[in-house]
Amino acid sequence: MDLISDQGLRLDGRRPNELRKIRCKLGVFNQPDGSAYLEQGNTKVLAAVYGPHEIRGSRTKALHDQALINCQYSMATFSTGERKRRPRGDRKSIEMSIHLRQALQAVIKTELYARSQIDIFVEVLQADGGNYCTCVNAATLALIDAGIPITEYMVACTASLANGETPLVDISHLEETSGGPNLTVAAMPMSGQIVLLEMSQRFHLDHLDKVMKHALRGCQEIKAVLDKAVRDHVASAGAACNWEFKTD
Amino acid sequence: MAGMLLSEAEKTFILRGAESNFRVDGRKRLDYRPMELETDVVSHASGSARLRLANTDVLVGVKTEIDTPFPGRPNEGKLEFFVDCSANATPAFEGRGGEELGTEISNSLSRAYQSSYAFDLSTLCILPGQQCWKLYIDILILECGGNLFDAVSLAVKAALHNTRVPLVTAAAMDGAQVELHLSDDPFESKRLDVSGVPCLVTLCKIGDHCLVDPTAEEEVCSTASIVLAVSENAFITSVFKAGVGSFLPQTLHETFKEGQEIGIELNEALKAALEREEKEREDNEKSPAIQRYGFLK
Amino acid sequence: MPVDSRRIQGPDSSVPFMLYSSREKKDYKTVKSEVFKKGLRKDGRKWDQHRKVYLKTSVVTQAKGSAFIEQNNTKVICSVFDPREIPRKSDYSVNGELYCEFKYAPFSCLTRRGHQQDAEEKEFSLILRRALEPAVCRHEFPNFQVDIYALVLQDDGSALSAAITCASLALADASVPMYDLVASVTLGVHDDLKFLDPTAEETILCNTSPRTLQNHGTIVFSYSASQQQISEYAQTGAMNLDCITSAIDILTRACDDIYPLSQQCLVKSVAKSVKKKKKREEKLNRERAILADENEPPTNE
Amino acid sequence: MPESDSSEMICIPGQRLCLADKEHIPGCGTYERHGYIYSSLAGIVNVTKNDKKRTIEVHCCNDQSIVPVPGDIVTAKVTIVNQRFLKCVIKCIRDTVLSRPYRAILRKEDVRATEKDKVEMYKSFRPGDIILARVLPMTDAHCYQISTAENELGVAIAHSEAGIPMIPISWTEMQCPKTYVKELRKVAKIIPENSLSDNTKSVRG
Amino acid sequence: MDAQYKVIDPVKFYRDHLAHKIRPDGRGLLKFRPAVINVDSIGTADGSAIVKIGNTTVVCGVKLELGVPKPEESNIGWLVPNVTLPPLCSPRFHPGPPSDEAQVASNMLAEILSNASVLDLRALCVVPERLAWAVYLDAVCLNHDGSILDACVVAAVAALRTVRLPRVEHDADKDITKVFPDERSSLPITGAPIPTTHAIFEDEVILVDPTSDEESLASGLVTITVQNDQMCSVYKPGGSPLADENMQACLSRARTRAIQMNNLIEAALAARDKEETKDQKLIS
Repeated sequence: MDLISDQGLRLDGRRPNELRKIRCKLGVFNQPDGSAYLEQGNTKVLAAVYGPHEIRGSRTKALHDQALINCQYSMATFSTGERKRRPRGDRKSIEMSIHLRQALQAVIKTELYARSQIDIFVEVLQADGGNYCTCVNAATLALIDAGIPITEYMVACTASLANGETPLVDISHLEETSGGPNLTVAAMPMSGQIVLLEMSQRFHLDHLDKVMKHALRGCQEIKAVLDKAVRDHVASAGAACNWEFKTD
Repeated sequence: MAGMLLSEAEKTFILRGAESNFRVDGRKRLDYRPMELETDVVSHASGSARLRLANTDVLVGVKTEIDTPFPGRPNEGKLEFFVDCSANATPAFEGRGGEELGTEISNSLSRAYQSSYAFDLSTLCILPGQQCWKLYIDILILECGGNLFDAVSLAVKAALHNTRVPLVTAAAMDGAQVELHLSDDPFESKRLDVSGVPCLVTLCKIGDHCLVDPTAEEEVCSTASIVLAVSENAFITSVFKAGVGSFLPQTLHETFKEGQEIGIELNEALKAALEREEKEREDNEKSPAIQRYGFLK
Repeated sequence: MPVDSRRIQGPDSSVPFMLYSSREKKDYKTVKSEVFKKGLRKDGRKWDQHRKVYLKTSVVTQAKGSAFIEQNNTKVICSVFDPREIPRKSDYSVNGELYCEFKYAPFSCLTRRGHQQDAEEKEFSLILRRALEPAVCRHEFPNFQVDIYALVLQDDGSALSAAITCASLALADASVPMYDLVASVTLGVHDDLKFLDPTAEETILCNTSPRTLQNHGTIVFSYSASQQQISEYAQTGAMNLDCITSAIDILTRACDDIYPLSQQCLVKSVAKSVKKKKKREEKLNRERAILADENEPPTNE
Repeated sequence: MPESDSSEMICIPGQRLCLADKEHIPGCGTYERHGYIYSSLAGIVNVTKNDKKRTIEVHCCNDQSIVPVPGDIVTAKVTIVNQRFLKCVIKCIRDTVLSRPYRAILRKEDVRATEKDKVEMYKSFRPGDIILARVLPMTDAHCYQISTAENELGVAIAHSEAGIPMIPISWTEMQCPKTYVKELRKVAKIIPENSLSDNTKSVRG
Repeated sequence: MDAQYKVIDPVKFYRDHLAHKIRPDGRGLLKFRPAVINVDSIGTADGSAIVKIGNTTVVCGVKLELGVPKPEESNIGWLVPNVTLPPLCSPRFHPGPPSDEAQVASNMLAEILSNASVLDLRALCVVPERLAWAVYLDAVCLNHDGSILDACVVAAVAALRTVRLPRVEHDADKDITKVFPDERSSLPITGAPIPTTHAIFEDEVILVDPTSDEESLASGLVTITVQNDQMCSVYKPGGSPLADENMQACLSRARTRAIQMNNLIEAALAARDKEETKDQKLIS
């Protein structure tokens, strides 16, 4: 199957360097300290943040100099084409939870909350490729909504290579499964640092640079969208308290 | 709900409120909180609905699968409820923490749907004794603000109403093996009959009075509640008690009467809402963009 | 399905032989007319007649308290153990907890039951707990749980009700403080027919309904007669309000009849153990005297 | 009804015993509801008169299902001893034998009432010893804490290396009657059995 | 004080009793507890027996189902014996997967039944490779007071004796099976293995038919199974060594016991045929 048509368009009609439509909302729930809903195309994710609070369960887990970050990645049983038997607890979900924690730990100022715990729960409602990225982005929004200090945005994006040469950005489920290599990057776009990099399938080293660049540019673009959403959210929340804002 | 802490004064306040028919949030004893309902929100599912009842948020997806019927019931399809309590609702649900509550809800739903009047499983039969539809009704609880049973049952009924089962166009017999051909056309599908499907009504006993649609705080104050499954035409398809308390026979009689009336109203309101939504959709169909809010509202 | 390596396994799949029975399947009408003929049921009872209840306490010597109930062919045994620490619990609970387990023996039903608890058994365990909880003084054992196990040896309908009545007796036998005893009765409803304490066959009839709208189903009802408290009402099937209203009255009356049987059984068992205790004390005193005589010389050495 | 305290009256849970008023006080095995005293156990009614008050109690024939309550004297078997505390399992509460033992902890500072800082756990207890102890108020939800800081509390039965029950020779030492080896223990001053059984009888009435 | 004494120092408690050649339940060292056997008391089972040895109670029920034979042994049916020790029968057991003791007992029961070839499994095959009977035999303990294996095996044998197998027809071409529930015949049962458990206390005293307290205090256990005056299995899981002469004595006791038990089974079956037991309660 060709991932790119003769006209240079992808299966869903996007150009190779075009992101899917991003829509998001902060503060969708009342009970968590922070929550966010994010959809990137047909991938839809809810994230909730609880904390910082006292360590739940065994005290021995507490860290004396920083907060414990606890992540859980879970997928609704109806989120995939084929029904999932268990929403979480399988190997894939556990791996995702760990990756999520690793990425988010890099931006959260954990040293401010020694001996306490921050819970980040993400729930994939609909999966259509780039689940991990959408989860990272949603979790970032939820952390901001919860008012937990972070050094900067943590944004993730995927990229692939079509026909062995054209880099694709923000790949969908169909593109993910149709054989090309997948590169997942979680990065801090402002400082330009890469936090997590995961790659499946091999491709020639010559292409790495190109694909990476596309993925990072994707991160930049996503960051811009998220940033606007956060500003809008804060403005509308602040409007109720008669805050005055300068728009940029 | 676990982890909810109320002081004695708060409890007394709620108790007095129930007594004087003026609850903490200004409602009367038999008033519901406002609800928001939207169907067809998950594209991977054959039918779906999202219901938000004040702080309680439920998402239901129905998926269909072909299965073989139970040997003892060759003419019937299968229905399976699965409730997943997301950790988004409370950290206590992390891992397998919500399993107990989830099983309790799914059991109570399957009990309410057990009678063939509530849901006729024979409509899910494809080839008697060989092939049938299995409906997976997956319920995701995203936020708990009290009155889970009612919210879940309403969302499930809405999702079933929204469900489209693909049409079987042909079946080829190859020895004992059966091959089915399903229609690819998404518009060629079968709707389910949900006229008998019940809604659960929780009547929460606080002091000597019963009230409906309890908030999480009110649930903590209650010692016992009765959950009724009421269908459109006043049939009660299942009843069970929740909580640790007990009832005087007289109280139980009154509770049933109140519950039944409310159940009928609830069914009617749901039906009206679903019809209204469907009509709006049809009207919107002509315009290019169909607006679905989901969680963006 | 995962293989259970801890038990001896049979064939991958096997089916009850009655599925291939050469007997003709009876249609709905003949079944209905057979079950209720001329105002009498198959076993000769009237519709509102309960089966004879036989109760016995302290049948399991290894348990703290136990009871056995027999309603003709429905046989259930229950045992109760000393409070134990609640496993996997970190916070303090003011009230003790009841842990109930309801299980069918593999051979107790028409079709074979699995060794692991299935969904129905789990549901029944929950009903058992809800029926007993209001009757137990749970504040007397904070942070502990009392284990109650019910095993159905043979099910000919109304096994859950039998288990509730039996478990309440076993709790009293185990000297767990209780506000009141609990008696439980099942009612089967089918159209205009009502069956008190239905047999397995009657239960099946009550759980099926032709597509016309009519009352059908079963109600498990438990009641503490001296405190007049309904501790559980669990209904399946579809019924209208009139039917339920009359059912509650019938069931309350039926429980009023069963309750004294539990009481009598308990009084008898107390009287018996008082007598036994006296005898044992006398015997012990005698034995101790003998032992003391014989043990004296070695201690003097 | 229960006035005739000489004859035994059998009662069962939920049975109304008498009015609850200034004269009649619900004791153990009973509860009060709507102005009456009810029985919560199956057993025998027992009335104890004190001044003008009557305490209504119900005693059961077999051992009641009870859990340790602060202040109870318990019999326990030592399982683990270390420098700071010992772990044990409670086998009996007062006279009641438990079919399921409860775990308990005895901390170093609760071993004796005086010179608490000089207590050495290994010189007071060994695994396998049977001790008498008093239940302390609950602090930790997981485990009972007990104390032996009384003369009558401490090691009641201990075996020597040879496996022979030892005889107390002082309040800190026990001796094996066979090998004459002396071992250190926090010995309980045991009241002779005769007077003890008399006591229990008087409690039972 | 007796009960407290027993809990606090059970070994001494037993030593004192055994010194007087009497066990705490009043038995002599080599005395068996009275045994009661009742058959066919569970109507829902295709065959059943209830065995009481002293306080130990085991109910055994048989359920018949139809399945496919093993591919490697296509001409024999299935006998699936399992021992369940539910948490109901003793405070030692907790809910969840079967305890070690239950697993050992299940395996022992299966082994004894197959060693003694109680049931000819070929008779359970209907059509080789296609259809065979699966005989599910479940021994459920209701009251665990020692010598559980003795009771389980006796109950299993008695229950198998009561099973009546219906006639089956199988049309291999059309894959149609027909069962005639009204035409039944007995299972071909040959012989009855009877185990007898002994406990060894402090390396020297031998107790027969131990209670659960005695089992937990014993330094060794030995179970000897005898069938038709022949030894069919010995199970001695470690513990104290047993002198040869003692072993011989145990064997001869097991023989006598087997004859008694066999008579009891026959008597129970005869009593059922006379329908004397109709009004009897399962547990009285």
